[in-house]
Amino acid sequence: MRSIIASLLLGAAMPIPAFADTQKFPAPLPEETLPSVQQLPDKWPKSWVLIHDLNFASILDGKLALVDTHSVDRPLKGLVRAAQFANELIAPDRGEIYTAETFYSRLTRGARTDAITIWDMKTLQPKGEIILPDGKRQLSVTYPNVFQFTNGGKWALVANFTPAQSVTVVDLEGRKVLSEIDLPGCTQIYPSGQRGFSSLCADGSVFSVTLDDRGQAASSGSVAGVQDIDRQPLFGTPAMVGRTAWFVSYHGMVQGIDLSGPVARPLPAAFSVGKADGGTPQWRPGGWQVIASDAKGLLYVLMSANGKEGSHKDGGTEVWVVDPVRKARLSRIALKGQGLAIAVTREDAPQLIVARADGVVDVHDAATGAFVRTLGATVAANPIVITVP
Amino acid sequence: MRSIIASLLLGAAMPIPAFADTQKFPAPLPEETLPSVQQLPDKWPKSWVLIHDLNFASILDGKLALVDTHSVDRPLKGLVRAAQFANELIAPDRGEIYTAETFYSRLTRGARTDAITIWDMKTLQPKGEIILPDGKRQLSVTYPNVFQFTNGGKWALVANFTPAQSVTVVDLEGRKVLSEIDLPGCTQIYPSGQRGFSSLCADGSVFSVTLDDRGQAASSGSVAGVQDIDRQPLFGTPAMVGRTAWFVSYHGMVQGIDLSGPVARPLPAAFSVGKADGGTPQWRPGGWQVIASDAKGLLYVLMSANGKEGSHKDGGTEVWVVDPVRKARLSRIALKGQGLAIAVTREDAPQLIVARADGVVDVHDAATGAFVRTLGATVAANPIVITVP
Amino acid sequence: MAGFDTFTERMARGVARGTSRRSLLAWLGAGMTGTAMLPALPVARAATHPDAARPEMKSGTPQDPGNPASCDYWRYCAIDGFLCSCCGGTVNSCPPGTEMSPITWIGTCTNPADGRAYIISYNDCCGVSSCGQCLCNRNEGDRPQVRPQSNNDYNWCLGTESSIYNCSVAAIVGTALDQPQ
Amino acid sequence: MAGFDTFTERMARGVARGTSRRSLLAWLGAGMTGTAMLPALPVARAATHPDAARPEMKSGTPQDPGNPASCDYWRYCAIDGFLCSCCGGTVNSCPPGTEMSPITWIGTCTNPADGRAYIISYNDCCGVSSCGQCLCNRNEGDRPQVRPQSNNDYNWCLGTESSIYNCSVAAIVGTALDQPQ
Repeated sequence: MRSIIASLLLGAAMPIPAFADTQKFPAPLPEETLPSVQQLPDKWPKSWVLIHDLNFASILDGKLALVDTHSVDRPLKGLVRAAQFANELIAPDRGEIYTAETFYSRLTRGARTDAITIWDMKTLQPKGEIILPDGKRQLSVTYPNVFQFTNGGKWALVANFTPAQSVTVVDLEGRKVLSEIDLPGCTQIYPSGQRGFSSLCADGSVFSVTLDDRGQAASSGSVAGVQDIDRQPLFGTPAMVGRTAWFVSYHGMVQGIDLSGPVARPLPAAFSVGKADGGTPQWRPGGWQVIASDAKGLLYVLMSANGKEGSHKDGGTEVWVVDPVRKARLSRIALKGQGLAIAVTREDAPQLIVARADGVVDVHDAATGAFVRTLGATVAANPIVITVP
Repeated sequence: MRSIIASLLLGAAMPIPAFADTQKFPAPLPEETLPSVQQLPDKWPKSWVLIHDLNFASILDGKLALVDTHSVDRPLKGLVRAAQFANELIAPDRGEIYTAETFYSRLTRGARTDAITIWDMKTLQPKGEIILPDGKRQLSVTYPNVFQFTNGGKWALVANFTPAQSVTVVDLEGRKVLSEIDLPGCTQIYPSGQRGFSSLCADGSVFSVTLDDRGQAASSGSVAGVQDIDRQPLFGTPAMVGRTAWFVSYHGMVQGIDLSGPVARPLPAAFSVGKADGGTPQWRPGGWQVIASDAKGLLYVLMSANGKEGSHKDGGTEVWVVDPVRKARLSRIALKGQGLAIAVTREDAPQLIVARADGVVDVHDAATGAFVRTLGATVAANPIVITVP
Repeated sequence: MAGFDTFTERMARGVARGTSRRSLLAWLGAGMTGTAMLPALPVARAATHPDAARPEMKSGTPQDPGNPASCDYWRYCAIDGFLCSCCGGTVNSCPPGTEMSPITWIGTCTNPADGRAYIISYNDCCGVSSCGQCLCNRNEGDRPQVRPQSNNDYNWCLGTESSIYNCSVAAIVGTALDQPQ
Repeated sequence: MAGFDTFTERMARGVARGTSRRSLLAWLGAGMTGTAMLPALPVARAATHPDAARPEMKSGTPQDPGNPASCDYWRYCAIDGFLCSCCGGTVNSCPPGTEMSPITWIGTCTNPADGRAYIISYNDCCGVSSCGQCLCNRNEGDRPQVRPQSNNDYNWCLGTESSIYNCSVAAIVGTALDQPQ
């Protein structure tokens, strides 16, 4: 290769600086092998997370950033396409990432194609896709619960919004669409039972469907009065502890819903994340992904001291740790900036990951709340959802 | 409409502030008509320019910003898609903008389509497209001279680079591709003669082709020694004065090439834009679109005081005005920041438009050099080429 | 989906009951705070170009005070996106080259000049990529996606030729009839 | 294009003559300045996130000094794009999910540790959208597009499955044989 290159020698050769020490380094640096593409480990370490970059400035070009939260100098391990209000799922057992995306034949116009793309976790290369019919996939600022697994991870559920609401049932193993379930008045997908899902509805109820082996609706059930959308609305994204979804309201009330059975079962006795002084006017949950769980079942809630009507997406400067069994707040964690999304890793020493409004990602010790490191604003333009595989 | 809306009354009604004056305004503000899309004038004012936003952070989502350089509060009049290292042309007589673009069926992967999109100057809506065969369109940081008119504007020429070099001849009126001309060793397109083009070649020559009425090569000619690419390379983008292309070198030598005939004719006696004190080490042209002309035939050259090998794209802080007939510098214009691209409008009182490295667009009086106004960083993330229609 | 019709119909009826006019109006009285305090807007701050200081844009009438290029403008109390006023459109019209969504979300904002609560329609403009200017997110009256017409997180480019989002307008479509005093 | 063959062949021969080894080596001696001064990098500054301060990344060997996440690193004397070191790759390998371009542009950069001029291959990584991190543009030895192999403005994602640009590496592929003393 060298001789070929030498004949193309067109760059700027610099005079040798006075301080250069050819004696000290008698041999030149070796030639490097090309082409070369970085390899990922067979199994992602437990410190790695996926951070969704909505990329406001070009929403059609959203991305997932694979982030090593232990690394201050090389936190970004690679990017996965997440086009046009995409959503993502990870199946570590199959070594696959799934993105639900929307494309146009001419970038912004022309024929629309909705598809689930299947990516290899080790190479981040696409392995296949499943076309979603009729261009009706729900497009919104990234909510995890519009694309979810069911049936033990063998199927995926995709929310549709035209604004008519429905759910498309997809067989991931068979790589085909099975069915579409109408869902008038109900929103988002919370997998429930062995093969089914629940949704929250505009009348404040929770509605559950079970699916047969062809993906058709087999039975359903509804429980009224799960939330008061006017006075005590629940953030749509819960934290999962086992099969219990823990939702938090705009005012800091925590409501559990047991999703283990065929019909979602609201747990009795919602409780508050607690009060605190110094609010202007009061402390409330605030941000985008405001509640997270750890492996022990504790909940972490992102809190803003500027809580008021309309503050619920403004981000928070503290994380409050709550035990949903004891219904008590255990501690308050002060952040280094205004957090928008939080998650807790499943490491032996779990970390609290905070994606901030200014694009910075910070890492705290989840057990003590101590600030451990910052990754800087180095992985995403608009980090908005953190997925712990 | 009102009664329907009222039944959906879901927003937050605010208590009336103490200072509100219902007496002063006995009638509420009227209902506004929807849907509504802003209209453009039948003919763009001469103060309007197109600014190409390469959009580094999502190159596949490049844009053209239509900018009213007279307006400090509403400079951005609209955006036109310019996908993936696109190029643009404007035909005011036909009321059309042309973008040469590249698309993938899955945003970043899948089937590649290259096409010229035809946009209406009044509505900024697409009117049609011409598919370019074989996915070979040259992709590079925006150079105007890889997409040019010929044959009186009835045809367009598209540079290809695979890295084999060729030019695709397109009939814009007939909306079809006519031919492909091989162009080994030669780069960019400078329309020459009535129906043909010239290119600059790797041996320092200029090569010219005339086309027959089917777009096939009819004749050609070559002139050697137009530039010394090693020691005195010419920026690839010239300023046009009539059919003369004025090129400037990395070191500030100005070379004219007469493109009026079938074979490009280099003009004798290149001359310097001049010297100046205060260079570290010396004043040189610097930026991306570094040379512009006005209607009187004067040239404007963007100059950097930090000129040295490798500085040629770093931008400049002055514009030097040069008369290519007298081969003399007339004046120096101090800029408010580091300019990357310059252009001069064809208004009665022409304006010098400066797109800066920090995204700000400034406006100077071209005749006096006086700073007139800034448009702020309000039209493009990475303004890199300015087109005066 | 034949066997599913019965309970989806039942479901739809239930939802219709739940979102009755009465419950909505009741909610309107529920202790909202004023617009005097500026929203924190972290997302907007993060994404807006640091040099994007703009000269003031005027609405042109004293009864409609403020700067339609500023996130603080009174009509934007529940907006989420790029302000069309900065994108080639106006406060109530889309930029050339885009198409206005016929379906939208609704907010109620108080005009500080006349003290009236106006119903604001936040229509999205569609078919051109993100405008990229004047990103603004305010959420007074915004509710979770479970109540779509009060949620600004949906991409409301629905019923348009393209679902690609460009910017959002804030048009007056009425006054709130039963506004609290 | 039959009738055109003759003069394109002639043309190609002429070009081959013009870019002979002799002329290239002669050019190498033509008064280049040193690397000590930092490039101004306006484009890079404009596009990089303001909060993107990064901890130092080390190459790991004293003979290869500097920070591969910094635009000042010696190998980057003629690079244009996002540094793969910041994108999941390294100074000479592409991030996972991308494909390295087999065709590329070439620069010659002087290693400040051993004083040698190295030939650097700036391969692009392709198939994933703009990395968006560590945008860097330096142009020592960069020549206009008329000399493609010395021009960093081309998208060198050629001969790859996708032409979408992600980031650029700077790999050592040899030393300059006839370097000036």
